[in-house]
Amino acid sequence: MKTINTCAEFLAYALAIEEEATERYTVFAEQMETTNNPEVAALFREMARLESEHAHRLEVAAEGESLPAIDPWELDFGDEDPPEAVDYSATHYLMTPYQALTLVLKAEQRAVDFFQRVAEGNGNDDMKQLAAEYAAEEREHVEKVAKWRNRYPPPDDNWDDDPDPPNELE
Amino acid sequence: MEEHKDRASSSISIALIGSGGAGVMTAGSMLLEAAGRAGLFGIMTRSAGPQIRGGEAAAMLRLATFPVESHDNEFDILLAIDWLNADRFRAEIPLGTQSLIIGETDAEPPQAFTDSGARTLELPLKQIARETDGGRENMVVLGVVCSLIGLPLEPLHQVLESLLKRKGQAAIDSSVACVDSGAAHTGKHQGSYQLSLSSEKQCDLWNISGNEAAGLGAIRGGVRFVAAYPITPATELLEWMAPALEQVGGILVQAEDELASVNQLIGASFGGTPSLTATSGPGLALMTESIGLAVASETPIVVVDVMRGGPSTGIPTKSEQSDLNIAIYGLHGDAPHLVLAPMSVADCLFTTQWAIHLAEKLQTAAIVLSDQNLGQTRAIIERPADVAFVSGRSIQETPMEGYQRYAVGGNGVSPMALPGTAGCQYTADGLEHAPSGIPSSRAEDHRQQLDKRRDKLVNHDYGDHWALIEGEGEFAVITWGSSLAPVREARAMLLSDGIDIRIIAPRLLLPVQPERMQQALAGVTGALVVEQSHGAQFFHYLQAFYPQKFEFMSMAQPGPLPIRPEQVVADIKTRGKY
Amino acid sequence: MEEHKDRASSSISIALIGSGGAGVMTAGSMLLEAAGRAGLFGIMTRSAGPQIRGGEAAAMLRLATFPVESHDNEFDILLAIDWLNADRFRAEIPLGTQSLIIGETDAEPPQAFTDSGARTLELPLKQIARETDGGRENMVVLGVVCSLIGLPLEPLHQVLESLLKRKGQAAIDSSVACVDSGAAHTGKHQGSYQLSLSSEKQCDLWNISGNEAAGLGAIRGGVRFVAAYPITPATELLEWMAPALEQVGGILVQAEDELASVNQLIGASFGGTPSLTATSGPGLALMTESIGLAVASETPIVVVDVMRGGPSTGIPTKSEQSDLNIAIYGLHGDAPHLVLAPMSVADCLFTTQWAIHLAEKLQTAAIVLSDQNLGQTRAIIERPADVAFVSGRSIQETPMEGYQRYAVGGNGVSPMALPGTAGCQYTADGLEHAPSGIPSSRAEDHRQQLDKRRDKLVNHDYGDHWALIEGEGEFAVITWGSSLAPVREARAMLLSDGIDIRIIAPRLLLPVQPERMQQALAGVTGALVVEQSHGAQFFHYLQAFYPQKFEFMSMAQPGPLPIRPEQVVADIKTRGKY
Amino acid sequence: MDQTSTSTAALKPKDYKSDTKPVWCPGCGDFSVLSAFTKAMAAMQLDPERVVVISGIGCSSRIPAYLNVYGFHAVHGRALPVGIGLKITRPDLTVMVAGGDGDGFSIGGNHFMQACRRNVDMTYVVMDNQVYGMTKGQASPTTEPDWERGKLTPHGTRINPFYPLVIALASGANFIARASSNDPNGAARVITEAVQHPGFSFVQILSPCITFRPEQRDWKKIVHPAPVVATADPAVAARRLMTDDNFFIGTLFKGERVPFTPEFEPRAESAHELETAFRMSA
Amino acid sequence: MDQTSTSTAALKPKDYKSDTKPVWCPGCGDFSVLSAFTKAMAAMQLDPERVVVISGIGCSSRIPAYLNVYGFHAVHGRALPVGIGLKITRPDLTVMVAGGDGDGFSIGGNHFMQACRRNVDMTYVVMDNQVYGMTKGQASPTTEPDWERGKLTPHGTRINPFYPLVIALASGANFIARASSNDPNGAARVITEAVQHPGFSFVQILSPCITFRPEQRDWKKIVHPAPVVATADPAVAARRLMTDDNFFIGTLFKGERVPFTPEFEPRAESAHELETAFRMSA
Ligand SMILES: Cc1ncc(C[n+]2csc(CCOP(=O)(O)OP(=O)(O)O)c2C)c(N)n1
Ligand SMILES: Cc1ncc(C[n+]2csc(CCOP(=O)(O)OP(=O)(O)O)c2C)c(N)n1
Ligand code: SF4
Ligand code: SF4
Ligand SMILES: [Mg+2]
Ligand SMILES: [Mg+2]
Repeated sequence: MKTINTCAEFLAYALAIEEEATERYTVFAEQMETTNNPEVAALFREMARLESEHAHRLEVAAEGESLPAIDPWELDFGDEDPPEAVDYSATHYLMTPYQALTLVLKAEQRAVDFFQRVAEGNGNDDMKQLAAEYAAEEREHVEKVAKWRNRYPPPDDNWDDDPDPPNELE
Repeated sequence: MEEHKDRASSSISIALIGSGGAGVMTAGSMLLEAAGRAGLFGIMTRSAGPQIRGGEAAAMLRLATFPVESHDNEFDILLAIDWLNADRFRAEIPLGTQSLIIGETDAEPPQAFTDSGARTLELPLKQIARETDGGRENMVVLGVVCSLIGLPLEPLHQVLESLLKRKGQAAIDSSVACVDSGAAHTGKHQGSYQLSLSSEKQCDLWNISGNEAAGLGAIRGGVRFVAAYPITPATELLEWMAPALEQVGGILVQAEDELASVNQLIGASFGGTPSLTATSGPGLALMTESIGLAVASETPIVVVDVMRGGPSTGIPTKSEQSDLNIAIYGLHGDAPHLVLAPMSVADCLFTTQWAIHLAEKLQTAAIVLSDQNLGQTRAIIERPADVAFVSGRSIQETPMEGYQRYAVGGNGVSPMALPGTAGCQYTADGLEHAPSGIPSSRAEDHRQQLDKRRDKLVNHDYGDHWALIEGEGEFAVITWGSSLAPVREARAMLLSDGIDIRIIAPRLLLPVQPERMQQALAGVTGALVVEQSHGAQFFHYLQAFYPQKFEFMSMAQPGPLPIRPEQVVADIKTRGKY
Repeated sequence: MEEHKDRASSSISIALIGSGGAGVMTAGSMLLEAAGRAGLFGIMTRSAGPQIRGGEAAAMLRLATFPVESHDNEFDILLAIDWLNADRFRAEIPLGTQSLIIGETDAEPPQAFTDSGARTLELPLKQIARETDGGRENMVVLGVVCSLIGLPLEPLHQVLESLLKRKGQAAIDSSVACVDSGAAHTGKHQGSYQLSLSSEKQCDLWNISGNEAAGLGAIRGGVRFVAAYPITPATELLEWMAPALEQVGGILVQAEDELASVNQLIGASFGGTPSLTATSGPGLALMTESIGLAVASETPIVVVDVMRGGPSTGIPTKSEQSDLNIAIYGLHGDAPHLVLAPMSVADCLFTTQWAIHLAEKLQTAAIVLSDQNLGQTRAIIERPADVAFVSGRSIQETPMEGYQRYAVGGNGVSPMALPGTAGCQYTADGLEHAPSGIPSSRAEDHRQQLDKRRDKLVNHDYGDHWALIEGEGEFAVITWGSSLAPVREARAMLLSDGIDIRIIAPRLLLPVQPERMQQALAGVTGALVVEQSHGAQFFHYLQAFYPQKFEFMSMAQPGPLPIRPEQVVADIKTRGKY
Repeated sequence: MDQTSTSTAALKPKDYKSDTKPVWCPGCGDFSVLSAFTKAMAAMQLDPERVVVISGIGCSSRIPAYLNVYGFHAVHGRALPVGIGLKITRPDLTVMVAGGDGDGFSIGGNHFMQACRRNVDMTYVVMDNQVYGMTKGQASPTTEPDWERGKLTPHGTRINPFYPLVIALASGANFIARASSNDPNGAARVITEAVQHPGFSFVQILSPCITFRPEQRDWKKIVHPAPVVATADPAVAARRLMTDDNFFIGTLFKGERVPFTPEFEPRAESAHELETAFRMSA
Repeated sequence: MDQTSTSTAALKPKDYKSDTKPVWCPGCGDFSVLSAFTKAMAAMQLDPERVVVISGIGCSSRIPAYLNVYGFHAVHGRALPVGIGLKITRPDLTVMVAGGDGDGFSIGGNHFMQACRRNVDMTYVVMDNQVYGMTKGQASPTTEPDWERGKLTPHGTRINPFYPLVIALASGANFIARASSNDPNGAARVITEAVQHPGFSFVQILSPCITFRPEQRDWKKIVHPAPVVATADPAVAARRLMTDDNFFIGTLFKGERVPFTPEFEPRAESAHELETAFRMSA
């Protein structure tokens, strides 16, 4: 993982993380809406809302600062996928809330880990301080999501059983 | 009201709606199969949202004590597992005041449906399903429907048994339990749409789609080579044929595109093997140049066009009869060929088989115009009779001095030497040619070969199969293909008002049969032309080739909605001045 | 006999025959050019054996004091440099007793020609040529012809001067000498086919082929992009356009095939550039799928089909009007589009230009049906008038909130936003779509867009250009394209017998113009349909779309021979019961 | 590497998205490709109205309508010629063509080869899932010969697969790369490079069809970065392809082949000039 | 190499010629190719009635009618699929496809590539004159980019030429060779080898168009034999092609790729069997 040294750099990373998460949760919510899975759709909508709030708060925090413009592929998270971003291939139209929240949980945990790593890294102190705050905040998220997930039963074995064939279109 | 009851006792229409994963299609198929086992006739069509998976879907069934080929004017029962985006099916599922809408408890049915004045019924489908281990709502729904229409549960149990075998006994048991439980929940509605089941069972019924029927017809007709490129809604015909051909020693080749597939047919047929492909509008468009080659080189091939909504990519999953023009007139130059159209699911078998026979016999290209409606409708039908039509190509079997592949004279069909026959070597050509096959631009050769290719088709005796003719009235309805079914139902409705109309539906669209048509129209004073196209293609085709003293009237309605019998009745009543 | 003389004084038909290398084509071209410089009108067509080089060839000319568009019933002069395989042209070069056959001394003309009863003349062409250093028989022949028809040698000298410049003065001198010497050898035949040259010269004459005229019309109409694949007999149109387009900043791209070329047009047109391609039957067949895309996506394109003998590869070098069907009906689905047909060499310019204007204005695909006869005939014509038709596409020039590319309403033509226009981004689609362009399979959207695409064409006012209408009789001859010329000559012949017929030749074949046709047919009691096809395609087209109380009669003759005026006269006399 | 600042005026990936919702199956690789497109466009700060994305028919070919740029959803297999006609006549636009392996390598195979040869300055992105998704799972040219679940090829296609990178290189494409939908950021980078490189750029993106080829979910474990940097030498590129396992990710070739850029500047003609050739100087 | 004796019964090259006279220009390379065909057939003592030669449209594509075997003069660009359909259903026949560079590599380019992939046991001979002869001299895919005499490309095509051997190898052809019409005997040998080798064999024959490309008469000075013997290793063949000057003559590749030979033995079906699937067991 590339070292992150300044607050500006860190904020740029954090913003990218939140924006990516917002985008993906939005896409997933839309997916579930179009495939008639409203319960999971609502859940992803909620996540998208939370993440975009984060992003917005970051934007406010970064007001006045000139953040470096980093192309998405220049962001370096070590070997990991971007923290807080659920893999595009992970969704399924029959997925249950439990499964959705499990994905969210993993992503949030990766965010915790990332911020923690930065906080423990060797950047300047202000930045480390900021990172630690974020790590703490994300940790709260993790707990919240974990609780949230407990409200739902785990899926049964044939959760993805669809007796009908896919549609052909063109 | 009474009338409704009467109709209901012999034919019931049921729509099952639900989102992907709910299994309405499977439930529908099982219901159809069970009805068939109980000796009923029926059809099932499908509709779905634009999503590839997970979208809203509808299985639309009509079960009846008599053979049915199209949907009724209204649905009697609409049963939804969920209502998500269900209103997209509004136009496809017309309801009336006698209809019954059934949905999950506390899930309000969309106003689009309730506006019809239909009665509603709420049932705790989810809860009923949950009460059974591994239970599913779609099985509950099946039980509900059976109870409403009075279908005994036993055949359905059998269907579950055979279809769920590979899932294990537990799955069967839970499905059976759900069905039974669903059936037990209809309360006072039980039997309220009772179908009068006849006690003597139809003993030779089939459950088949038009696409499958066409495939079977092809094989019965002698086709042993298919080259094709997948395209909706023809793919299923091909998918059925791939393994089926193997059983008879034939083969299906998936080609790189339609240009390749049609030319592979020409090669195979040149070698002596009856060959066929299936496609839809865009694919047919790509094939026309080479269909012209088949015509000019007198190489038999058959192309089944399972029509969909056009133009261009159009509406691939919906039916329309708008490829009539391209099929009749779409080849460049003067290229006489065969165009045939099946008019029911069962007739897909007959017409395809006949097309192969004719193409082979007359050494030309045949286009079979099926459509999405016929092709993808699954129906319980009486086992189609075996017909004697098999490929019977005129072959030059023995060596022959001065063999001329395109010899003129006689009935225009000249014996074809197959590679391997010594002494008859020739080169087939798409250039105009002398009787030998050698290219020629002489006026006499051109005229002779043009005459030959036309006359062999025109002079053939196609017999009574050329058209279906029914009824005696002075007012005729001329229609074709899948539009025949609603027209026939319309006639039945009119008959009950004491009005008879004459129906003429040509199965053979090219070459035209002026004398036969004249005979069929004898005494007719007015005719309505019913078709599913925007441009009134069939109407203009009739004017072009069968002009009459009276003027044709046109009822042309584009897809995607099917033509309903009552629309035809209304139109006839206005135009026929009844 | 006298009649012949009269006709001869205003129109003379000459055929020059010779093997490859003899230079008859060049001689013919020079003669035509010289005639034009002398203020005459004329046409020249060609015919050749199947060999690529060295085969027998014929240049067939008709020179006249009035504009001519087709060949006469007979040729007055047949002049052969040699007679090798010349009899293959027998059918194309009809002779009469007043005709003169000229050949090399001691070279017997083929019986096929002498059977006509024509007079013969032997001339020592070879020897005359040899007398001049570097002399060639084809130049001698030119002199002979000039002398026979009384064409002054001066314009021919000028032609030689300008055309042989790059070969040097010696070549010019020897050619001039041969010409003069040939002219001196006609003896008593001098002036025996004298054309009455008018003293006032036509001052604005052009020497142009139909293919070139179409190319020029395209550029005048605004075409700046052409993508194409060569095919006989359209290639020359493209070959003319390649450098011509460069002069106006446009470009021609040679594509890998017709599928690519038509789709390149669609791309270029989507970007705002009026685009055209030219092809012939087989190429058109390959294009139909994507022409349908142009229709559905409302992207203007123009396809010129220079028709040749069909079906399949057919007779590529000969003319036929047998692509009418594919042009009118060849697209799958309901795909209303424009079909236009020029009816003379000069009209190739007008009609092509108009087609571009209409395609652009109505945002659709236009097919222009030219043919080998029009395309490859070289003619001396009056300079065609400038017309105001230029591309005038309705463009959404400014950003617009909620822009809908396929908005319905109005005249059906919805402003098109071009890439680069901010705020109007949309996706053009060949799938059926909502007004926004988003795919839709809803019945309302389908109906609306089908209506839109049809109505915008049907409701446009095409004005008087839709057809050429001539004459007053109660008997009509309805014809189209290159068949008009012999029909007009037939009318002239009939007029001299005091018979007038009415000629109706639609330039606009699609959309049909029922009201205008009804008006044109007012008072008509019988009509003969004249066309160059085997299947009577135009006849059936008329029945399909313009049914009349009276029955149409059909005179349909396939290629490769052109229709002769006297055939039309004979037919009219029989059918019109004159 | 970016010149743009993150001023509020800057366009974000989501600004390149349209309001139309994909019909794709959740989990389909194409979602990630869509995201890569928007990221690449944002990285280049392209004016949305000056970008055109053209496609054929297939699941993947639905992509234009999901972008807030100009689009053309053409017929099956013919997107490339549409793109070529557009780019030649509108060199000011950024032209991208996108679609599937069936659309591009089966019915469209010839146009692919000829477009590589013509080397017009445009970018072609193929979302390769080694199957026909839209028509329910038949084998495509890139399908392994022994895949037996294609319903038209129950014993597998038993024919040699099509190697898109090899054909692209052999035919004359000027930029050749492979990306994976598992790494949308990496795919965005490759698309960006491809657009910026002159001439015809070809990008194969491995994009699983989770419905008909669920086993492709495992691709994320199989793909691996290209061992070396892009070469400008076709021979070097060709040698690398000889050991290609079809799963390396990265840019293979950035060539120096001269793009096809004919002059195109339409003028209202001087009719006179063109007419002189026909006029008889009597 | 011949098993047949030269008894009087043996067929001579002329026995494979038909009575139809070629329309070709005297001097055209195709005459020599015609002779090579007859020699090859005689060398193999093929029964004329068991040979089928299929072509598209073009000067070269006129060849079937000049042979005393079965022939099919199909439409432009589609000869290969005709051949494939025939060979799959009539494995007993010797199927050869012949034509020009325009027919085979331009309009027919996709079928060429896909036929190589499919690797059906047949032989494809392209008479390459780097021009469209039949339509009077336009550039073809193999034309040099700077040839300025094509009337549709007055400044040259300015696009990368098509390399038939490279595409054949990349796509999966099992036999690849180049011959020259200047050496009809050599060409006959190559054709013989090609026919005898299993799978899809591709032979490019340099065959000048003396009418539209008179400079090709010089080819006879330029062609030169391949320096080495044919390889069975695609990688070796590919390396050799990297230094190909397009004028080496000889067999490049004789592969061991498995031909596509599906079972085909038509039987009158037992209708019963196929029907069971539909029958309701009431
Ligand atoms: C001329 C024509 N032939 C066939 C089809 C049917 N068709 C639509 S998409 C498709 C294949 C799609 O496969 P691919 O390009 O790989 O896209 P994917 O769905 O896998 O993304 C086919 C055969 C068509 N629309 N048009
Ligand atoms: C669909 C179609 N497009 C175009 C043509 C016109 N055409 C005939 S032959 C030919 C090219 C021939 O070139 P090639 O294959 O190289 O053969 P050659 O004459 O050089 O031997 C073309 C374009 C045609 N016959 N059909
Ligand atoms: S069918 Fe396959 S390719 Fe199509 S959307 Fe679904 S997962 Fe994607
Ligand atoms: S034009 Fe060229 S290719 Fe055709 S026959 Fe003449 S020399 Fe041969
Ligand atoms: Mg795919
Ligand atoms: Mg060639």
